[in-house]
Amino acid sequence: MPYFDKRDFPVFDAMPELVYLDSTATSQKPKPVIDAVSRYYREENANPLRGLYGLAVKATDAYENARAAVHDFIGAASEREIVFTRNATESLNLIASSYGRENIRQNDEILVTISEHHSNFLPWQVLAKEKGARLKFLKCGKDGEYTPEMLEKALTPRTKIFAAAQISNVIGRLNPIKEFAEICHKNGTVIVCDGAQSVPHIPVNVRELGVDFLAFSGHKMFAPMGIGVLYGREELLEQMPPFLYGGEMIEYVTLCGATFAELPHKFEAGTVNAGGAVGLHAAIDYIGEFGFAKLEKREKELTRLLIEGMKETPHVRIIGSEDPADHCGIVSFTIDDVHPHDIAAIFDESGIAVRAGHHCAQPLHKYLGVQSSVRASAALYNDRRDTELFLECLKTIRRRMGYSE
Amino acid sequence: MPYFDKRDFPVFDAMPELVYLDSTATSQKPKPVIDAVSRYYREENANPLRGLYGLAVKATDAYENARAAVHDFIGAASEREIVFTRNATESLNLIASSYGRENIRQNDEILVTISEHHSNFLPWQVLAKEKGARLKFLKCGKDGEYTPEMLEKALTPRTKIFAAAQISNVIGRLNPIKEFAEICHKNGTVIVCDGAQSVPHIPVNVRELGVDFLAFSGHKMFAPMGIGVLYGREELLEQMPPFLYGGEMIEYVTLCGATFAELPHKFEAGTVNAGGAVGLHAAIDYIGEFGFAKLEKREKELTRLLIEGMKETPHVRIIGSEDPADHCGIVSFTIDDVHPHDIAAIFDESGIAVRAGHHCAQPLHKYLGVQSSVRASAALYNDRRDTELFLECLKTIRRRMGYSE
Amino acid sequence: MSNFYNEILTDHNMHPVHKHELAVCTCSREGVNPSCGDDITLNLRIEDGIIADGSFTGSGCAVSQASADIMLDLVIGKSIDEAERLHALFMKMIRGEADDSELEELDEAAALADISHMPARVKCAVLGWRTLGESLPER
Amino acid sequence: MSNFYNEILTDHNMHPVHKHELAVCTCSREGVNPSCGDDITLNLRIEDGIIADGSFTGSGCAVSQASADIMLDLVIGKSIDEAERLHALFMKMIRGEADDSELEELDEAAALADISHMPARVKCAVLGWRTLGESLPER
Ligand SMILES: Cc1ncc(COP(=O)(O)O)c(C=O)c1O
Ligand SMILES: Cc1ncc(COP(=O)(O)O)c(C=O)c1O
Repeated sequence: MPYFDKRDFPVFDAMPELVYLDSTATSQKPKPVIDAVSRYYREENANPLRGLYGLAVKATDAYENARAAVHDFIGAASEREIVFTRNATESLNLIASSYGRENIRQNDEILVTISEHHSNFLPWQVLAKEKGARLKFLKCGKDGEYTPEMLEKALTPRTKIFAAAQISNVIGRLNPIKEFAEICHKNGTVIVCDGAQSVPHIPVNVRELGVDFLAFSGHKMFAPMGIGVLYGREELLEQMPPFLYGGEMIEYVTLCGATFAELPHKFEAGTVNAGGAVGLHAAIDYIGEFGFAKLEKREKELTRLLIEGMKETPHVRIIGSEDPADHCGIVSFTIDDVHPHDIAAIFDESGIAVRAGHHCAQPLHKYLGVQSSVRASAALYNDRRDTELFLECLKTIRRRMGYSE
Repeated sequence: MPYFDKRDFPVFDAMPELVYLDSTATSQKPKPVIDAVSRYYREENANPLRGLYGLAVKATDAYENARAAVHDFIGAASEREIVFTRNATESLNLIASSYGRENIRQNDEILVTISEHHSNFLPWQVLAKEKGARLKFLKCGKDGEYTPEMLEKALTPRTKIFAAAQISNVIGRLNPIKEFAEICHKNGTVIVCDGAQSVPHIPVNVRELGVDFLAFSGHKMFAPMGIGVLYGREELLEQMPPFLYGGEMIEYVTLCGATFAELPHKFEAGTVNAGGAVGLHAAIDYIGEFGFAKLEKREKELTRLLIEGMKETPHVRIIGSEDPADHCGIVSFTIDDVHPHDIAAIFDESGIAVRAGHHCAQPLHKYLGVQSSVRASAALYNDRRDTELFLECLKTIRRRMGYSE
Repeated sequence: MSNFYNEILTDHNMHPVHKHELAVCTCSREGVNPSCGDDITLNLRIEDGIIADGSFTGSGCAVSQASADIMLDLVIGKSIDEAERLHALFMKMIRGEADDSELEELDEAAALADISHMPARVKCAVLGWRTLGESLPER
Repeated sequence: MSNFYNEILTDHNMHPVHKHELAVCTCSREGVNPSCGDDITLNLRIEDGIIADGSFTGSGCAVSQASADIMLDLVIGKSIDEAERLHALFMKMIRGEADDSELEELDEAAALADISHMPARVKCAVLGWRTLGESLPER
């Protein structure tokens, strides 16, 4: 039976003193996930999908059962809507490259929020350039918020795509994606939701949200690296051309042309990552057993502790809202006069892992007028002691850099 | 200490009776590889490349050490020439998409062999269509051979790219890539080598071969799924635009443009698969300890046993050469009057895993005038008993299908 | 699974009764499995709501060929409704959900029951039946 | 590693001696670390093969700023050859290859020796030196 805390995560056996507050970059992996992947390779490994022998049937089942689990997890209408990719970045590139190239014309508009991760920003920038379309930006309010009204104002009849994270990896605030989707659809705009930071933290149901596409990464939700998901509405995926070519994504190939396999295989070129999918399946089961209710409660509590402590620390400035309720486990901040890289290095000297830099969101940092920031993020394996050690260290930083207070 | 045979591969503990002759599709994984990946997640996992804390430094080292190992393994000039991808298919798509789109013009010619795997065929077909270029085919001789003379005849001043597998996954014969590279370069043609089947079986040195690009997959060489390699000459990679966008592949991002990171990171979008890279590193070490001399000897011996037994079995027709020396562990065949899928199913009833179908090489099968074929392939974990059981079963197949002999 | 290629199957494969052209037919339809290369053309002569005659041509694995032949054995002379019902029953068996009495109704087609353990071959077993389903007039 | 931010480093960061414009300079060069956002401009006045004066401006982390200031302490008044030699020595230290007597020569710059354990920060420590290397006349 899992414990649903640090004890499930072998990295904390290897480094008992580690205070890991960088789960937004990547999560640690619980034993059930590590073991599921090993077991797959020890007992079920073969090249899935076309095998005509028992072991290949097992491998295919393992892979397709993982797809079914993802489908349940995000409430998709059909397993045909679940495409396995390498990570959220690939999922987003796939949408821009396949759906985008096919549907964006000159003078169309693509709207993205100013706080998007580069992975949900650059593919649109490149697409817009290629097509002579216009890339427009939705800017957040001073608490990092985006409202339905803001979106309504920014949409025009030419807006073909709106791309937004459900939770920004810097601001950490939950955006009203359901309302956004309604507004977009009234406007004939397709909505691409980056779920890289939401799917690991809150229950996400694509049909309730009404999004057209959702992208996320396994490695941020306790699964191994190298496996990600693209959800797309069947109707849209159906009309899209393939993304990469080769392997089981074909139907017939001749010297002068080819027809392609059915969904979702059309988008899965080359040998699939069954081991990664099995790991993702185990991660979904792990989250499922824990339950989002408890998970959210724990993360909210940790966030509250972090933010309250930060607010008591002079010279610390939180990015976005100062209300803990507006953060889903993610808090980015700066300290007056101290460079974020130095801050992270000092935390590291105390065994505390936090991230510093632009967090792949340079446009947001520019918009906020800061070069870079530090980010602390919590997951279910963090505890009160982690927040205490973090805050203790936080208070010493300016002093350790030579400032009197 | 590893044994360098079945005992190292836990799948044969789980299924002691399994006769696995489908390594060309995917290899089984030795314990050192499975353990290395687990260890990475238990002790070193973090998001590599930008981390400012100890654990992220470990993860970065694990990832970059894997790159260094690949670089040594294939004799690249610099680690900047080693790009991690998901699999050979993605590597080949990357070349076609990035190098191809940038360099192929209308009326240019792209030459591929008729036996290419769809992964080294469809990307070129798509590119040729997009650019109005011509896709031409190099046809093999009756023993599945390609000679320098054939290539010389097929090249024209317009041939910009020649794409060829070093070993076809159906024919199993070693192609004279070094000679091909020389001929191509005299002609100003870039040579793309698909090493998916050669890198696991023979020592491959990109500088000795003189190829411009080499693609291969980890999962076919004892590594986990989800990790592959693209080698490209630095000079070519340097001039190529990125493939996918987002994550650590940038330098600066602004609202209206971006500049990109140095090689090889420019081509590695999104969170990298460090766990997969660690697995590939362990696989390379495993092969290295075994040594290619012994590995080739063993595979040659198994191939000889297979082919000699096949030749003694009436109604069995080998694809390509009947000389065992012309096969690198891969033998495809048909049996008169019995459909390959039925053959594979009967083998499966005897616990023998072989592949049947078009092996992602429909153009080759069409050219050979067969719908599909059966393929048996050997790896270092196979032994004489495997070949005996295979041949025993082979002899019964026509009878079991109701034929008198 | 250890003796899937039983006599019923190999017999129908080697000596199909219904594998030939059909001089007079009211409907002819092709069915293919791209991934296997199985390809059959199913010919039916339907008169007054009855499958008066049927045949198939084409090529493919023993499973696809034998299954089509066995199917024609079963449905020739039956009403469209009855053929629909057998079609549904066969699909149920393939999903591993048919009970013994249902298997009995399927007669020789029940020889293919074990295919449910070989997902990659299900398409072959089903090809003839799927094509039949597509051939029968809508109601 | 547990006290990398020692007094030498924090002092040079908070109270840099050489962080200002340079009225008369023979060469001025920008150096950046895209991934960190560190950005310095190094100004030198070179006369008769001697670095007669130098300064820097810009912004960045404490490591990059302090390292640039310490570097200028070391090289101002030295010949170009000597500056080149110190540059090479510093790089050697960063790779973790300098011996004790070499560390001594680097004086306060040796406070940065431990950076070799923090690969992501090496660029910061090296920024000033790299820019110096690019500023010195080729020979
Ligand atoms: C010759 C050859 N090229 C390319 C591939 C594609 O490899 P992957 O499916 O790992 O991308 C294969 C494997 O199926 C192959 O045998
Ligand atoms: C909001 C957001 N989108 C996209 C990504 C990209 O995820 P990955 O690097 O796994 O592709 C990240 C993670 O860094 C993220 O936080």
